[in-house]
Amino acid sequence: MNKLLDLLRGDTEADRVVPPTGFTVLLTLASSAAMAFLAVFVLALALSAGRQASAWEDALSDTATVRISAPADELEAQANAVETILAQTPGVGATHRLTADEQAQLLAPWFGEELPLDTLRLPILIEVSLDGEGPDPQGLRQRFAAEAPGAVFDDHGRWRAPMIDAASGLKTISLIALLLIVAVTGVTIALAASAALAANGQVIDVLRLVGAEDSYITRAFVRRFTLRTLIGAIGGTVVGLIAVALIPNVSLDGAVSDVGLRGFEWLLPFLVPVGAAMLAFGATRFAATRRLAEVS
Amino acid sequence: MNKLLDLLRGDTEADRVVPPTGFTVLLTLASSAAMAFLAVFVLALALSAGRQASAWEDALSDTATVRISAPADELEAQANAVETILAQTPGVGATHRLTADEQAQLLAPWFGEELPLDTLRLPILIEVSLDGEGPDPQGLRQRFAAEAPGAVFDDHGRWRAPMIDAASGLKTISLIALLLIVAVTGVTIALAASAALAANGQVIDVLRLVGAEDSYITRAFVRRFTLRTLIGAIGGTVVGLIAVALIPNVSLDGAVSDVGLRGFEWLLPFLVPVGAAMLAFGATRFAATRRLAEVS
Amino acid sequence: MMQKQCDMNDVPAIELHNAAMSYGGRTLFRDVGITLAQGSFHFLTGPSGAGKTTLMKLCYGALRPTEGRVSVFGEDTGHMSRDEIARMRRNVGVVHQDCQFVDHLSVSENVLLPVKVSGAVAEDLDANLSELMGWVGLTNLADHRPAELSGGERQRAALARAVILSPDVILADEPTGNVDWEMSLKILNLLIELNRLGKTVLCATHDMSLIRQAKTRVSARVLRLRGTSIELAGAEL
Amino acid sequence: MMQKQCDMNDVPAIELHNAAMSYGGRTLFRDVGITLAQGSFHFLTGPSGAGKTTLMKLCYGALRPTEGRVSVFGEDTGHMSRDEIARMRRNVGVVHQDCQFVDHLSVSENVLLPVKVSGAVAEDLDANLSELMGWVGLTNLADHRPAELSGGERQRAALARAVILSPDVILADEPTGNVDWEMSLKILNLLIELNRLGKTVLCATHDMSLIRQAKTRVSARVLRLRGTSIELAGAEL
Ligand SMILES: Nc1ncnc2c1ncn2[C@@H]1O[C@H](COP(=O)(O)OP(=O)(O)OP(=O)(O)O)[C@@H](O)[C@H]1O
Ligand SMILES: Nc1ncnc2c1ncn2[C@@H]1O[C@H](COP(=O)(O)OP(=O)(O)OP(=O)(O)O)[C@@H](O)[C@H]1O
Ligand SMILES: [Mg+2]
Ligand SMILES: [Mg+2]
Repeated sequence: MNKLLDLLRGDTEADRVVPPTGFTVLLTLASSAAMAFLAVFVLALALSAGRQASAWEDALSDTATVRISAPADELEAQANAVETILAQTPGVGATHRLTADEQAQLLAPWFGEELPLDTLRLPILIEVSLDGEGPDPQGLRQRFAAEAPGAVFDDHGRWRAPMIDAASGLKTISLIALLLIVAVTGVTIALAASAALAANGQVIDVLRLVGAEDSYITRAFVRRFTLRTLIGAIGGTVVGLIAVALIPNVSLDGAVSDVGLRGFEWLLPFLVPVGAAMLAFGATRFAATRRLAEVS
Repeated sequence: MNKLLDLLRGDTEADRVVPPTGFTVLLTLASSAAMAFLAVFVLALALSAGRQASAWEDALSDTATVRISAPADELEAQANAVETILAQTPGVGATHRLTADEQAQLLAPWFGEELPLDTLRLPILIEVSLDGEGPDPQGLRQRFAAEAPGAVFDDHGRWRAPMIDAASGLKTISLIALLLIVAVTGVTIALAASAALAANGQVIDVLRLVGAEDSYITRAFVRRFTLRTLIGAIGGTVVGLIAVALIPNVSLDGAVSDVGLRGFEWLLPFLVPVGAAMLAFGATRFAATRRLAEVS
Repeated sequence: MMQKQCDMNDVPAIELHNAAMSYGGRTLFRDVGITLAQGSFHFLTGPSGAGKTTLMKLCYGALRPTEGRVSVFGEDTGHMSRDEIARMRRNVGVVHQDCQFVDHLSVSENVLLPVKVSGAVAEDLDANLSELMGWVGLTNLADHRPAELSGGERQRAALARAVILSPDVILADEPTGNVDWEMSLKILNLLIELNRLGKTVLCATHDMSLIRQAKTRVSARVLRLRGTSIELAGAEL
Repeated sequence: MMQKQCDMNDVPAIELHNAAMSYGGRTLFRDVGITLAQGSFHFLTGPSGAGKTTLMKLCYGALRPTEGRVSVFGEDTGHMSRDEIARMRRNVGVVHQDCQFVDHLSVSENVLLPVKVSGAVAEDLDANLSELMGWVGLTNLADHRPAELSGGERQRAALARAVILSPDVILADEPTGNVDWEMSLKILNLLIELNRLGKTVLCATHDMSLIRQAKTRVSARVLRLRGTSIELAGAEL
């Protein structure tokens, strides 16, 4: 890291000996820019997917319902038993017995507002908010069977599973893509540096001939390539950030329109150029050292 | 295209004059392989997202419900009116009046199976399957208001919108990523070819010096680079396909575990190496022509 | 082996008409008019930096004169297309002063390059090649890389490459710059031999002894670049 | 300007002990023992491909002998680290036969390269440089690219670069290979002048007239590579 900073201060004299223009320069700049762009883009996707997954998970998994249907005389007793059991069960947060009005509202979509609830012998519904993973449904059902046989625990599981899977699948895939992009960036930058060094073999030969120490030569090349990669990656990151900022307005609305970065997440992409520069530093050092081994 | 095929047949004599090894070769191979890999991966993602989107859309959007709550004497008449209206409305498929049993089933999650339906004055529910985009809900509601004031059209819209948006958002993002990867591939391959050509400037000078026509030189380079890119891209595509085939077993199950390719979709990724080769063909031709303009 | 672009014997192999050449603002020479008749032997001399290499480049179309014109077998290089220049070069063998080679090819592959790029199908190519390699003393080094050759060996390889297609014109830029006197004489002998076969030879050199030696064996004329003009050097040699 | 690695005057500048050199299976020379005393002037001659360039490369540590050893100011090059070799080269100016330059730097930047890489801070560097460029006749071309130089100009630029750090030893590989007689004499004069300042000079050349010319002015010895051994050429020159 110190060496990296040293580099940025640099030695403009040594700098001049590495060709400042040409395709290898363009290649380094463009490939690091392109990769940074993709990385920022996919990073935003991964972060959004993660956010989405937990949002869906939250929205879908933090409540469950216990329904108690029993003969009128047992109903209240069983409901009380259920509330007691729930209070003792880990993973269960607050419980709330639905009022008649609330039940009516729940049924409204199906039967309209005018359902004559008072004439109906309706079951008691208890809404349960869950903590974390929620209670173990199996265990809960067994206790209900024993103490409140009319109670049925419904953790919305059958609706929840595919949604959660969808969101976390998206997150997983984004992370895989991010890893791939990092790997591809690494390979591309390393190869671009090697190719550029190979193209500048003559410079290295001449420098050794006139008495340059290896460290001088390595430094000159490493500095140039690290800076180029840094500049390219910063450019790519900025364009990527602009692209990410523009997404919601462009094409999406609704749930996944939430693609983008929120709050401190805007800082994460700035790790991309830093990472790219470190990668270029290592790759160029390696390539330069290897090329130097060919010259006496 | 013909020229491309010509190339594959090739002229091994001319081939020899382009260096067969070195970093520029590795760079071309590796970058085309990496890009092909990413492209296949994201292509699979885009296809899966598209599939998912239509699956969700199908599952969620092809039904709606009309609920008719009215005094007992008007109920049947209004229901008939509604069925008449629905039959005349474009975008409406089959209609089905729910039986008492079906209504009981619908309510079971909330109230258990033993709901005394016969003692209840329940609304009539008509399940409607929708064609395509479905009917215009606004227009439908206006006609209901006039002819069956007790009917309420519920197109499940409030549940449907976010799900559909989620799926189509995923598809859009995948397609954007695919476009980006194609663009990045193009830039990388073009630059790799240019850098390799620049590194081989001496070869071009010598060939012109001994009387080689431009077409001979261009052909030699274009052939080499197109083949290298093709080989790299085929390798990347194959590895990408293997990776895609492995995904479901590795990390995901449930809804998005459906990431992968189905049926004829397995053929699409083979367009990736073809595209990469065509890109390399164009890029190398361009680079060679430009380099040749510097030599007399 | 090669098709002549023009077989009329009265057309000069190479002709410069009022040719002037300058790089940027600096004029190397102007109003130069020289005629190399077919089958003639010329030396080109003059101080370092006078423009000998430049003049040779004009002759094989690597440069165009800033004024005037240069014709090869009667054809103005300024009016030739790139492909015509390429084909013309197969009939004009050049020993480049920097001896450029394709580094990853062997010496013999480099010598054979003109054959490859011309697409010529010569029957006794292998025999020709080994005779030629023997002649320039590189038989043992045929499979080496150019980078493994000594300075003089590179020069001889360049000479072999220049004559492999048996061109009608041979432009040799300091072909003896890096070789000892014996080898110089051998190279001179090759050039004289080629000249006797009817080839037109233009040889740039600094070596006055070589010119003197040649004059005893062939009717060579000596062109000397001096100032911005070219003159025929005479008896003082 | 430069720190001497050893100031004792009795240590030879360069010494070969039973040195042998072969590429692959081919032996260029063996059992070569030569001593270049400090301040001496030697010519190195021999046919093309005899190994002159190779012997020079041994002297500046670009190659190691396959047998025996080579010392520079008493230090065995075989025991030097890469950085020691680099520093040694700042005290051994080399005129490479191929005149390698950094293409994208100007001629004067190329000439200044040894100063740059050594990190030496010379006071009157600019005066030195322009004097030197004037001396080799490249003042007008200082801002050109090496590719724009003629063969002889490149050689003179290489010479300027070899002496810019005022090294104690000068190894010149065919410094007059591409220049006319007048320029050859000028270059020889520079070498003689440097030798009179106490520098050790080893100059490979094919040009016997140059050696003869030199012998009238300086007590130069002539080493000749012949077969696989080296001999001191005597009166026959
Ligand atoms: N591309 C170029 N741009 C600018 N100047 C050039 C270029 N090529 C050559 N020159 C200059 O033109 C002059 C003549 O160069 P040329 O190579 O023709 O000389 P020459 O007679 O062959 O010399 P030598 O005997 O040293 O090879 C030189 O001074 C050189 O610096
Ligand atoms: N790297 C190498 N690998 C194999 N053979 C080599 C290598 N370098 C040089 N040689 C061979 O060693 C011999 C001596 O080469 P060297 O360059 O030392 O000759 P030289 O005396 O300088 O000749 P010249 O006068 O032509 O420059 C040559 O025959 C050359 O082919
Ligand atoms: Mg010249
Ligand atoms: Mg040599």
